[in-house]
Formats: sequence, structure tokens, C-alpha cells
Amino acid sequence: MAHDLAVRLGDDALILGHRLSEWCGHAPTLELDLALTNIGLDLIGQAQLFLGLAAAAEGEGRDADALAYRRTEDAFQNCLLAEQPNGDFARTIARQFLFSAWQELLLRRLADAADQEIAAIAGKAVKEVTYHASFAAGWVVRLGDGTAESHQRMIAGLDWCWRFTGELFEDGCAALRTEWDARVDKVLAQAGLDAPEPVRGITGGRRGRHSEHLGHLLAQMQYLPRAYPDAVW
Amino acid sequence: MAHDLAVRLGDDALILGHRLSEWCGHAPTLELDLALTNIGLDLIGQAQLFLGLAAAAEGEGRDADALAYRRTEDAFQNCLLAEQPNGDFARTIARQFLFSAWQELLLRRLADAADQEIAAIAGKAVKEVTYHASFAAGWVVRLGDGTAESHQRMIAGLDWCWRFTGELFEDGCAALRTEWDARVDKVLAQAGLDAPEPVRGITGGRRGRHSEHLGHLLAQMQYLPRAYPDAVW
Amino acid sequence: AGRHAAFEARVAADEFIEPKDWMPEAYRKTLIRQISQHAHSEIVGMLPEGNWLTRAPSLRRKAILLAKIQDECGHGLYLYAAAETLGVSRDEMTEALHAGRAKYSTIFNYPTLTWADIGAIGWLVDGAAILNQVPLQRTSYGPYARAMVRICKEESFHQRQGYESMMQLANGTPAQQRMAQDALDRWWWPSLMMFGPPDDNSPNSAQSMRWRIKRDTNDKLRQKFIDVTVPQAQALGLTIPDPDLKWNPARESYDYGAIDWAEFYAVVRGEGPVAKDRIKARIDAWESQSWVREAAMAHEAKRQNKAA
Amino acid sequence: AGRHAAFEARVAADEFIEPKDWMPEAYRKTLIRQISQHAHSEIVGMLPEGNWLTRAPSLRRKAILLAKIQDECGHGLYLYAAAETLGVSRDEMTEALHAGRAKYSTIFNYPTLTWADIGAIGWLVDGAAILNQVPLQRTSYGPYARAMVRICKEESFHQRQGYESMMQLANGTPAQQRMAQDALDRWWWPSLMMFGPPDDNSPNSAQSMRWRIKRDTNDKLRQKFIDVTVPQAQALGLTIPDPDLKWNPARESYDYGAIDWAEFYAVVRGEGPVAKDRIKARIDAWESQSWVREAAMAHEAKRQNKAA
Repeated sequence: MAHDLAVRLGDDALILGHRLSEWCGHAPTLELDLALTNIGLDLIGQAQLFLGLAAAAEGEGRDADALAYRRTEDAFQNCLLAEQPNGDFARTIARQFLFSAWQELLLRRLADAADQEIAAIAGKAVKEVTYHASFAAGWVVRLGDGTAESHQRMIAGLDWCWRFTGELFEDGCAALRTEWDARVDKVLAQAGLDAPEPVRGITGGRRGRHSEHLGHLLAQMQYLPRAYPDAVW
Repeated sequence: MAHDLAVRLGDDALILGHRLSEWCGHAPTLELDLALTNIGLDLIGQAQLFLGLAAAAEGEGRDADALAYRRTEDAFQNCLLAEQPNGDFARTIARQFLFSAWQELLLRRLADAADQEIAAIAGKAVKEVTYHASFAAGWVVRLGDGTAESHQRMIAGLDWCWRFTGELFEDGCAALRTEWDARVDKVLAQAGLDAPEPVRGITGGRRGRHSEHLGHLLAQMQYLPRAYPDAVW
Repeated sequence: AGRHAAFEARVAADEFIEPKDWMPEAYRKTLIRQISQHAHSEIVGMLPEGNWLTRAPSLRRKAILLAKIQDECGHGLYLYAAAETLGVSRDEMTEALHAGRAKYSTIFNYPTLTWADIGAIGWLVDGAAILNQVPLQRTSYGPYARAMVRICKEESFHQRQGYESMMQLANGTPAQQRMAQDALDRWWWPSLMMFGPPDDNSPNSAQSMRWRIKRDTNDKLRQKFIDVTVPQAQALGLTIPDPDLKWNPARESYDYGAIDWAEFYAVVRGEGPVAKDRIKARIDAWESQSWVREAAMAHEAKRQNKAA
Repeated sequence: AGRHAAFEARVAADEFIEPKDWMPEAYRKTLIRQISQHAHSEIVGMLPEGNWLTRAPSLRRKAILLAKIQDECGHGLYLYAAAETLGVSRDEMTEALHAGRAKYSTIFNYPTLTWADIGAIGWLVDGAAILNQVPLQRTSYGPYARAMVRICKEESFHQRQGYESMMQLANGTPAQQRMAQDALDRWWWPSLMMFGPPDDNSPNSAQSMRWRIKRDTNDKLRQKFIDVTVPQAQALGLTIPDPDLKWNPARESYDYGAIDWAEFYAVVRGEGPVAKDRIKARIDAWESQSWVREAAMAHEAKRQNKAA
């Protein structure tokens, strides 16, 4: 139970952190380059801790790197939202806002939860994630309330991500929904954006059934450990 | 000697064939989708034959797949032109024309060369490559002589590729230069395009020193054999 | 009314209707919808397979897959050409696809997650397509029937290659066997849905069958597919993901479990797992590269001007 | 003329010149050129390292590399801010970079071909940069000197991390050792070129040294780098790719082989192996995303209107 939770939290952080690292050197401004790599770095740090915990709980002699670099696609339990391609900056921001607002709520609860090891990591991470959510919310508002072009792009970005948000509230997270809805509604209202129409949710990530995008991501990410199986880096 | 030649010819065909396969489903028209995958398929076929020959000449029990899927970047001997990213359709066409015009000249000579095994493959492949060069030349002319936008894009595509053409005439291929120059000049003139200014050539591919693009390509291409080292497909 | 009766009589006598022949408007419209939907399916169907082209695990598999996708592109071209004989242009059909007015097979809105999916698509999806298509070689509209003759020949080649690829996995390492089973688990039910809604919920079937645009009912073809495929799965040592599947000696056919038609209609409505990815890929390819098509037309116009 | 003499006297006395102080136009221009070139190098320098972010072979290495590149982006920001105190805007400097009027360090026009290149860049490139930069902590222009204090601290951290990463490879499998040697082979000579042309061909050096914008000659710094680095390579068991490299007991320094200055000047002219890739990446990021910067400005204007 705690093991599954640690894998999910670790995989979310790893995969989204990896996606953000793809922005490096290519963001619209240097300040945004710094912010996106900064969030990516926080997430990779969280991935180290949560996957470390998951590996220890398994008791099969694996470590966080073994989980990150030696599992195949179907063993990853990240949500589908985290693995979506960056798209343009508006889609990246939509993904980040929807995800971080949810992650913040979850980590807040876990920081007070019974499982002490998870609570310790969550308590540290929630400070980072609070910033991520607020940074992304600020840009949802800027883009939604900016120019006609940025408004349209923000709509398209939200539209791309929206069908993956239902999955966030599976696996014991249903109680987060009301508060998340309220936060999202508030930020979208500030941004002059309508909430996307409800759609049939696409799920499967938590059971290892991903989109076509994850496989390409892992092919890059795992290349060196796969190509040099005996090496330590 | 014959071994090195077979590796170079095989790697050129493999890497460029792979690049063309990336277009699949995304070309500007269905006819072009068909044409690009068709050229890609011809090249993958050539890669099978040339790498098979190279593997046999080694006598170390490897086969063409082992060469394609188990070598690291620095062992690939393809020219840098072949590994350049597709870019837009104009760059893909520029790359194809400059490469195929050269490959056609080389294979024509090899079809009459002393090495019978290479001559046999070259003799078969030269028919395919003659079509590739003529197809690409046709599109250089269409784009160069099309609209203002296509003209500019064709210039940019040639400009991207030009610095990698010098490498084609290394390793005993210097004698092909005059005829290649004449062919290129003629097609560019038909297209209403000036030949790009001479630039300092970028080389290294034949010695395993590639651009940054090859590593990403191989990470995708080799993923399955690396992830499942014991499997036969 | 006389020409209408004559038309119906020719169709009933299994004669071919040709483009220049008179035909009822409803027949023409139904054919355009069906042929263009089939063409769109070939083209959109290139995407899930193309997803594995750059990761095909051997040179032979890469070449086979390239050749297969190339065939599909060719099928799309024949079919668009057949539809064009009915007075609709390829650009109009493309526009209808991109605008969401025209459909394509729901199966292509599922993702290809592992290499085994490429084998499974060949085995199951092409297998189901063949059962749908073989009768169409004798469909009443000549250009469509002739296109189907060529297509069916290639499809059955693809189906055999797909099955052979699955066999390699099923006889491979434990990881490969798991991959093969997982692919069957995911593709089985969507493949059954390829035959369309159950007969009691398929309103146009009777008309289409009278016109010989269709020659068997959805349920009959579905049953045939199941009866052919179950022994193939057994030969591979794979398990069909249907606990209710059972040989019925009285019917000499397999009984099978309930199909999730709500899922089917959701995917028809455009809510399939990768529907957005698929249509976006097609629209992006088309719209962002209009400059290539414009250049070709501009050059051709200049060339003709010079020749004139 | 009086203020000119006073300026020279302050500089000669190692006092800091501040933005509001009078300064000769040539001093200002030279500083803008030097500081912006340094800033551009930090930003373009993110690209060769970013090339391996998605393929870093462990979570720890991925985090270290992300943090390092983030530091570089921060360095770029400090340095642009320092240059802006001289009356040039960041947008103007960016424009000069994209138009090819401003330079950045030639070293970033070489590709990162293997993971070992990431270690080699930390060890050699940051090592060389530190030797160039440490004296600049006492450069005559205050904002530049203060930026360098912070930068130097982080750079030496990066250098130690890079060396540690090389050590891991040098003590690793034979393939890793080969990778490490190959990286040294490719990065050694370009690193030596980072100190600039030889003193007898470095026309502006004397003036820059008088202004304390520079504090050591190119050749002197280069020699220092070689003398520090050769024992480090030996400790790793790696071979410096210079057959003429030899300890000279008389000079208590290493003699070294001839540097290929034709190569250096070619790369300065923009003919480096990946120069086109680098500048294209920066221009694409800037131009294709102008809509984001415009949106932020438009929103800010609306916000201020509402507040007013």
C-alpha cells in the first residue's frame, strides 16, 4: 500500500521532472528557463526520495536508480498527465498547474499521515510544490489574460490536458477533488478562461497502461544504463 | 578495406533510412508519404545487405542486426549528412538530393569494381538510388521554382546540409567530385537556386565522430535489443 | 422510377455499377461515406504502426513494417480514387476527416504500447479487416470492388506476417511472452468491435445488404472472426481475455462474453484514448505543410506557361 | 582630460569603478563586449550540457547536471545585469548574439558526443574558465567584479563535480575508460584555446590589463592551466593527447605542442562543428516564443491599468 503510493509519487515526479528537463536551453526567457529547470530539479529530487523508499519497501535489493532505469514501460505507475509531451509553453503550463495543484493537496495530507517515512518526504516536498503550483497559476493567468494568441494557446493547452485530470483522483485521492476543483475554477476565472467541458477521462497510467509518449521518453532516459549494463556512473 | 567500405555504405543506408522512416504518416501529401517510406525501405534493404557483408567479413560471429543494434555511437561510420535531422520537407529533400546524387555515382563505380560481393549489391542498389536522386532532384526544382516561401525554405535546407557534403568525397571518393558538382549545379540552375557559398566542411562521421543527433537516434533505434538483450524478434 | 428499378435489378443480379451509370442518390452517399471512411482508416492506421518504426527491433522487422505501412498508404490512395469516381474530391474528404465529420475505424484510437502491439495489429486488426473486406470484392460498385481485390490480397499477407511476429514472441523469452499476452488482452475487445454494433442495433445494415455494399451481418462476421481466431490464440499458447468464451458444440461456434458497447460508442464519439493525438497528427501534417503543395502547384503552372 | 587621468589613477590603485562614475567610452565598450560575451557563453553553454540531461545515467547525475545548468543560466542573468549597468539592454545584447555580431566562447561549438563529455566539460572547460575568471573578481568595474565573486564560487564546485564524474568513469568498466579517454582527446585542445590567441597575437591585451579588465596574459593562464591539469589527468590514468607534452625542470612547467590556431580562428569565424545548431537553437527559442513575452507584457499593462 505504502509501497504502491511511493512508486506512484516517485514516478509522477520522475517523469514530469524529465519532461521539464527537455525545456532546458529552449524556454521563452532566461527567467523561465531557470524556473522550469528549477521545478524539474525539485521533482527529480522527490523522485530520488520516493523511489528510494519504494525500493527499500520491496526488499529485493533494488535502489531508486534500478527503478528509474531498469523497469519497462508497463511497470511505471505515473499518471498520464505527467508523461504528456511539452507541446508549447501554454501546454506545459497547463500541465504543471493542473498537476501541481493536485500534488500540493495530496502532499499536504500525506505530510500529516500515519506513514512516517512518506510523511517526512511529503512534508519537505510540499514547500517546493506550493511554489510550483503558484508559479504555474501565475502563468495561467498571464497567458489567459494576455494577448488573443496566448489566450487561444492557453485554451488549447488546457484542452489537451483536461481528459487526463480524472485519473489524478483515482486510488484513494477522490477526497481531493472538491478542493482542487475550487482552486482550478478560481485561477481560470482570474485568467478569463472557461473550465473545459467535462470529457470522458483517459486513465491507465496507475496500472502501467500509458500513452504512446512514455515509451519514447524511456528509450532516451534509460539508454546509457541499458547500453552499458555493468557500468556504475 | 572492403570491410570498411561495406560498413560505411551500410551505415549510410541504415541511418538515412531510419531518418526517412520518421516521416511516416506525417508527409505533406500521401504520395510523398509513399515516396519517402519507399526510399527509406530501399535504404534499409541496402543496409541489411551491406552490413551483412561487413559482419561476415569480420568473422566474429556477428550479423547485420548485431552491427545495427549493438554498436555504440563511436562505431558508426555513416556520413554526417545522413544523420542530420529531417527538419522541414525542404531540408529533407536537400539532404536526399545531395546524398543520393553522390551515392548513385559511387554505386555505379562499385558495380563494376573488383570486389564481387560489393559489386553485386551495388549493381542492385544503383537502380533504386537512381530513382531516389531523380525524385529528390525533381522536388529541389519544384520547391526552388515554386513559391517565394518554398524558395526560401529550399535555400535554408541546402544551407543546412552544405557543410556536410565535403565529407562525402573523403576515403577514396575524391574522383566523384567533378561529376557530382556538375549534377548539383545543373539541378540548382533548373531550380533557380545559387549553389551555397563554399564553407569549411564538417567531417568526422567516417571515424565515428558524429554530430549530437546520432546519439538520440540510436537511443530510439536500439531500445528494444538493449532493454531485452536475450530476446530474438 | 424505371431506372431505379433497373438499378435494383442489376444490383440484385450481382452486376457491377460503374461511375457513368445512373444510381440513386442515397446509394451514392452511402458509398462515399463507407469508402472514404475506409480510406481514412488506412491513413490514420499508419500512425499507430508508425509509432514503432523507429524502434523496430531488427532490420528485417523494420523493413517488413515499412513495407506494410507503405501498402496501407497505397490502399488509402486506391480508395480515395474509388470514392472520387462518385463525385467527391480527395481534398473534400480530407477536410471532412480533419473537421471530425468523417469517421475512421475506432480501433486506431487505441495506443500501440509495446512492440507486441505491432504483431497483434497484424494478426487481429488486419484479420478482422479481411473478414469485413473479402465480401466487398463482390460489392456492387465496380471501382470499389476492384480496389478491394488488390487490398485483400495485401491484407492477408499482412495478417500472416503479424501472426508470425506474434509466434516469435510467444515462443520467446518470458518477457516476450508477457508482452504478447498483454497485447492480446488490450486488442481483443477493440478488434471485436471492428465489426460494428450488434445486428439488432445496426439500422442501415438491411439497406446496405440489399445494395450489396455489405454482404454479411455484423454479428455473423464477428462470430466468424472469433471462431477463426480462438484456435490461433491457442496455438500461440495465449489466453483470450474473455472468461465467458466457450466452445458451443450445438452451434459449432464459440459463445463469448458481453461486449462493452458503451466503450464502443464513446470511441465512435471521438473519446478514444489517443483520438486527439491521431487527428492532431493528421491536421498538423496537412496544415503546417500546405506550402509544399502550393509550391508544387505554382511550379506546375509556371512549367505549363513556359510550354504554352 | 582631468577626469581621464583621475579614472586611470583610480584603476591603477585597484579601486572599483561604479556605474555612476565617469569612464572612457573605450573602457565602457570593451567591458560591454567582454561581459556580454561572457553572458552569452553561459547561455549557449547550457546547450551542450542540456543535450545529455534527458540521458543522464542516474538520478543523482541528472540532478547534479540540472543544478549545474541552472547555475549557468543564473550566471548569464547576473552578467547581463552587470552589462546593463553600462547602458545596454539585454534585448540589444540578445539581438547582437542572434545576428552574429556578438561572440561566445568557441568551446561551445564542439558537440557533446558521450556522457563522458559532461565530466570533461566540468573538469576542463570549467577549470579553464575559473583560471580566466578568478582574477576578474578584482577587475576594475565593480558590478562585474561582484558578479564574478559569486560565479567563481559556483564554477569551482562544478569543476570538482566534473572531475569526480571523470574519476568514476576512469575507475569504471573498460568501455567507460575508453569513453573518458576519448572525451579528453576531443576536449583538450579546444580547452587550451579558451585562453585566447597567443600573447604575440593578442593586440588588445595590454590595454585590457592596464584597465584591470584582464589581469594575466593568455599564454600565462594557459600555462597555468596545463600545469594544474596534467597531474589531474595522470591521477585519472588518462593520457593528454599531446605527444610533445613534457615536464621542463628548468621552467618548472610543462612544455606543450603547437596549438592549431587555424582551427581556433575558423571556430571564431562561426565555422565550429555545431555552431549552426547552437545559434539556431537560441534563435528558435527566442523567435518562436515571442508570443509568451508579449502575453506577459500585455497582462502586466492590463493589471497596471486596473490598479490605476
